[in-house]
Amino acid sequence: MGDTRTRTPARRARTRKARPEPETLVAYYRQMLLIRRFEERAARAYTEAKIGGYCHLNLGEEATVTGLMAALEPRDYLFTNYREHGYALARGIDARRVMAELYGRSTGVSKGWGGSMHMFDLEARLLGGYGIVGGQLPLATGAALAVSYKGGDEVVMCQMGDGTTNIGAFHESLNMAALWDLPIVFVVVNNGLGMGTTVEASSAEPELYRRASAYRMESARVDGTDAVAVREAAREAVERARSESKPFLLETTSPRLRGHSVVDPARYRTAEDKEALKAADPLAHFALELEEAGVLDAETREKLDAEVKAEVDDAAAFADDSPYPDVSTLFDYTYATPVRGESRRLPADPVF
Amino acid sequence: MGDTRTRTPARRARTRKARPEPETLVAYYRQMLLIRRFEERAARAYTEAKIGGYCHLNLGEEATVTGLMAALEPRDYLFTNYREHGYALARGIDARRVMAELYGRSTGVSKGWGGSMHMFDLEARLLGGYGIVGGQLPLATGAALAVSYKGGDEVVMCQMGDGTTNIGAFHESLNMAALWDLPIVFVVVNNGLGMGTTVEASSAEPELYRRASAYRMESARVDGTDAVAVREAAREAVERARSESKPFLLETTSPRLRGHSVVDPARYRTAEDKEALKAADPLAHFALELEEAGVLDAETREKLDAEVKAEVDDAAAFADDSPYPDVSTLFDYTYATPVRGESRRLPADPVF
Amino acid sequence: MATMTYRQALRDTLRDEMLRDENVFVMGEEIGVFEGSYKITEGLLTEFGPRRVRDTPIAEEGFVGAAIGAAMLGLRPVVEIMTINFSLLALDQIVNHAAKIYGMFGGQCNVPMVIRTPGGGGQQLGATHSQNVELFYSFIPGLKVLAPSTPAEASAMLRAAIRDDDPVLFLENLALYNTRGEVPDDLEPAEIGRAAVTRPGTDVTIVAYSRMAHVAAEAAEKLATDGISAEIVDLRSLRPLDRETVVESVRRTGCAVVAEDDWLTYGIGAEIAATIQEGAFDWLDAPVRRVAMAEVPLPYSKPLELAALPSAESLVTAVRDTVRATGR
Amino acid sequence: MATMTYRQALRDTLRDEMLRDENVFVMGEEIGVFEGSYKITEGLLTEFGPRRVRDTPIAEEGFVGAAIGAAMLGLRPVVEIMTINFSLLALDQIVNHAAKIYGMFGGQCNVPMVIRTPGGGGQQLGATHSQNVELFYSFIPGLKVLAPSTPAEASAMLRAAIRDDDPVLFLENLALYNTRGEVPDDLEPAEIGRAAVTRPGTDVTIVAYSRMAHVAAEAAEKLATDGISAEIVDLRSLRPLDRETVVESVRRTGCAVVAEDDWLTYGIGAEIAATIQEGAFDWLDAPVRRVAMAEVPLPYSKPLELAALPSAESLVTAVRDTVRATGR
Ligand SMILES: Cc1ncc(C[n+]2csc(CCOP(=O)(O)OP(=O)(O)O)c2C)c(N)n1
Ligand SMILES: Cc1ncc(C[n+]2csc(CCOP(=O)(O)OP(=O)(O)O)c2C)c(N)n1
Ligand SMILES: [Mg+2]
Ligand SMILES: [Mg+2]
Repeated sequence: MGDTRTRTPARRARTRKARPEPETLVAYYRQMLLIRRFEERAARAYTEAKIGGYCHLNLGEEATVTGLMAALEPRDYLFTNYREHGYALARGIDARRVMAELYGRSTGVSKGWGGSMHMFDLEARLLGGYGIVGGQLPLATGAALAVSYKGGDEVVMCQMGDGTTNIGAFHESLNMAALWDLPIVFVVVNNGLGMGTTVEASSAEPELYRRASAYRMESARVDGTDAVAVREAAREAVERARSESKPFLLETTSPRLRGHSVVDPARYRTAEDKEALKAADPLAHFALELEEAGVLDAETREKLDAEVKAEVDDAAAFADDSPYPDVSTLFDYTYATPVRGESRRLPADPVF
Repeated sequence: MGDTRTRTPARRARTRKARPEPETLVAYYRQMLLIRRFEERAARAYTEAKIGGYCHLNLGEEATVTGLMAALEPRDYLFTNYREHGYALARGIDARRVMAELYGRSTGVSKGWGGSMHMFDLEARLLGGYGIVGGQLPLATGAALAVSYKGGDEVVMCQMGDGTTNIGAFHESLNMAALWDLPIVFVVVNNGLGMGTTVEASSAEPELYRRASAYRMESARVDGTDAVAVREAAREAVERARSESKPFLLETTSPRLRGHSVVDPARYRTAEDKEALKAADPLAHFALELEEAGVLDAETREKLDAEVKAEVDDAAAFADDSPYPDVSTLFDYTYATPVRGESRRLPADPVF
Repeated sequence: MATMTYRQALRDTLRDEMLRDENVFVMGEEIGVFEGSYKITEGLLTEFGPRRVRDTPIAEEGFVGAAIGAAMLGLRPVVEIMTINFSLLALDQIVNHAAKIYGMFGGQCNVPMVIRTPGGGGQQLGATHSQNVELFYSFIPGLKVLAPSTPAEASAMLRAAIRDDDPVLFLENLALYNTRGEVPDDLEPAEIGRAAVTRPGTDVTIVAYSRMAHVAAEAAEKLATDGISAEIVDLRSLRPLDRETVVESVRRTGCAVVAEDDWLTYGIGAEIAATIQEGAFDWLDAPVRRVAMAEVPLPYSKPLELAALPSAESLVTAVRDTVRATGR
Repeated sequence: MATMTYRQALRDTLRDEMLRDENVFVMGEEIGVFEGSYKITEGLLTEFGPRRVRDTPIAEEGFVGAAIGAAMLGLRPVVEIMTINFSLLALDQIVNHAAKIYGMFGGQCNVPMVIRTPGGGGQQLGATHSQNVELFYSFIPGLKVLAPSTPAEASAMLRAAIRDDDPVLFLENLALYNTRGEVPDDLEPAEIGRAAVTRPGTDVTIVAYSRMAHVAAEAAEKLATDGISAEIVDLRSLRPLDRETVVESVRRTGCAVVAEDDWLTYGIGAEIAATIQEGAFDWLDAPVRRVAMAEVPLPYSKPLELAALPSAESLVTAVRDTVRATGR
């Protein structure tokens, strides 16, 4: 398995040495904090019935999201699953538009049509959150095929969860990407669980990054609670994809701090499990680390807290004040080229 | 990749030493010959329009079929794809019933309902030829699950082609089999081609047996033109599945002597390709080998030729003389438990 | 006789059948440790252990196919697909394998299995998670498709499905899980393929199934206050389809409206309307109308979702129009 | 104007469109080196090279999904699925992705792609390889489904499909590939969503599409010798469905028979019958009949297969019965 590498502790130490500027670290911290507060706010809004449907949060994955997004150029494309609020924020989409989408408003990033699981923004090149497990993989592979077809130098990043590595689309997509030398980085965000099923109970090879070997694809695993380590690993994969047009499989490991979605009380977790999770909080760790390194003092931290809180409050207020899509728009997005005979009938309407 | 082994030449030499009794070798030769002549006869019958639909032959795979079937106990289960005439014969099903199926007669192994691609026999525990590429893999995995559920000691063998390793069902099935420790041997009959697409053009890891590593499954590759080597490799995998309830992925390599199916002239093959194929004929090789080893003399060979020819002629005559299923049986096999309201309507019949 | 939810009726029946027959087992995503996405299998892992309550990887095609293979060897798997939307990933195994094996091999091997799965929009789950695609299974010879609307029916029909020797798609509905009803203690398995007149009436027939049977009941109440007496036929089985019960009702009432939760064009209601016009042609006083979902990918936003889904109000409107059109 | 086969019309049109627009490319199993299982892509690899004629692994879900992704970035992939039976493996990508992306994301990204695939029984391919499941796609808002029956239509409609900005399922048929017809030289892209009266008549309307349009023509000839004048409506587009043309025809003739190659219950014909009874209720003199495949997994054996499939004879019988039932 010469093709596959792991990030050993030694390697990680090296990454540490190449630590970025203080401002960058603080910016990462701020982004992680924004994701954290945004998600907490979303959870609250859900219990207030401002948000409906399923709502999956990035709590615990803030470092991963921040590190991955730091590795992308603005021109690169991103495909994610339904757990994508943080990615939307980190990709630079205004928190207002992200929150408004959760509230189902016309000012939302998908105009209220998508909701929590389906954020899309052409400008940010976020090409969609997708709710069908694995559904985004063939799409992302095809986007990379289009880049390669056109001779562009964009890279496609395709995010997924650990449980997603067991579905057929994973296999078919990685095979095509490797076979056709496509500029794509597959990222498995391993939070240890599908919904309540562990990686060990669902993947016969639980070291998920090793599955790349079935396609002669390079791969690596990185600590997903370390934003800088994630950024470094992802950057390497992305730049290699860009310069050599070769796919890569990157696995990040991080805890899922809450249930699978907002409504899951995670009863399958023991009290100890839950206790351990608190200790594993990557945001708290990062704060401490930055404090110890003298990069972040209490004052700045409070300032950031206040800023982020205001940003999230503002987003929620914006969402709340925004209009719902007008019912008259119901038939606007079935077809891009409308055609004769197209049905624009409400339930009580006759066919003729 | 410590889990995965190859049959190196050294290994093969060792197998040679454990060569079976002369009678066994002659029996293998006879079986390979039967498959060869049967398939040639089927091809002829196809051009005579006695056989319809698609018709895929085992020409070139006779040693593989014979070796694999020699490794199974009568109580073991076999799932195959649509290229299964030889398996049916080697599993002990009367050539008459196999040919009658091709002719679409009620005396056929599937009563004429299945045709070339869909042979099934409960007694021989041939649990079906399947026409959807990869479709048999989940089924075979489930059969192995049933064996394990019941605590039985049968093994399931699941045959497939090289191109089949790229479809999602391959991934999902191997993962479940390994995760649940099921007694199943997956066999990839690598004839180098899907229809006209090479293994290299369709599989990013063209050493197909290596794909087992994505499931921590053991695997091996064996020369599919050597019946005894195939038998030895398969037996090891089967007995391990039986005693330890662990799955295995076995790859066999052999040439496809003709087109993908009877109607494919294989224009994508060069003249040299075709010349090389003649030289690679495993049946001719085996005959020569046995002759050189003093196991098979010209007289026996002629006798076997005559026997087999008679058997195949008899099968064709039997098929030809057999009745077609009666049209009145058309609705007999839609449901095992017939129910009220079931539709037994011919095309011209009104609903009421 | 006990009053319980649709969810509880399903759970109790699964448990009963597992106790009754060692060959019955359940499998699917998150049905064990997680106790089911909608908690239908709550407590079963604890009671029966992992051999008979099998959590699967996220691999719909694989685990549905594995259930088919296990059924070929005589087991009676009850598979849960988390929602019917995800069943599309297993469609090949269901349509090309489960439904074909008995016929394709000349009746040598049957496939006694059940696929339980909920449909249903109205939960703001968006375009890919709100579909009603029971049509895909109802269309296929070799499958049976059941769609109970009450706890008692759910229990009797699940029992029948598990004991049946053919593959059965058992349609549940997200909006029904918490509905309550009486379930007799010694419930016999239902006869598969029988619709029921669940409310007698004289002026118009409303044909419905699953969640829409409740919407129809609500509409019928409202119509009664207007002096319109609606008869409700609950299909209960989409395949086989009990055409006789539908047609007999329409022969009595003279007109009909189909209430369905899927899209109108080519939806389940198309067959019902086609059946009625063929079987009750001389009795029909007005065209058969269909009340169905607006033909769009269902949006997330609540007002749009509400506008797109059929409701008691839209059904009442269509029924009134239909009765008016008879000229009676 | 040239006379050519349906196959040739498709091939020439693909070639033309590839020459016209650099963003058009073809992909699928065995379409390059093997030149297509049914040789529709013959010669294209040699002319355009592997970038624009891409052989894929056997991975329907994967390569169809990849085409969708490529279309999202503005390419115009034309995907071949070897037969419609195998499309079931890609159904999730087609229904949950291609058909949803435009709506689910609020109209931000369209999916300009074509999926070409043949249906058709009658080739003794057995239960899993002989299905007509265009219903699955016709049911889905967001998709367009075309089903041309002649070389000229095939050409004009494929051209339109490739230039259209939405995902199009383009239904071909094994039995049509060798049929011949005239194809005008400068054929304009067809207007999507228009049915055609392909034979005028006065006594009865036969509604058909794809292969059955030919069966209908054959039946109409026979009926003419009996003095029955049948009008044929060739649907050509299953979604959007041109209800007006169908209904107008029936309003003229007073009765109708649907000729379809799929199974009857819940089949395409159900919608046609439902549409007719709703749109031409006062004009109908007899129930709309449907001639369709017997509802079984199609057996391999020739006599059984022949009995199960609709033919000109069965259509003639049903039409005669229908005309008789009008009492005219
Ligand atoms: C095809 C499909 N099957 C099942 C589901 C239901 N489901 C939603 S999320 C999920 C678990 C996914 O786990 P993982 O890939 O690890 O991602 P995570 O949620 O942990 O980020 C499941 C089973 C689905 N959405 N799609
Ligand atoms: C799902 C599916 N896709 C495509 C086909 C058409 N098809 C039949 S055989 C075949 C090639 C299979 O190649 P391989 O697995 O190597 O088996 P071989 O025929 O060489 O024995 C293809 C593409 C099919 N039957 N099923
Ligand atoms: Mg996870
Ligand atoms: Mg092959």
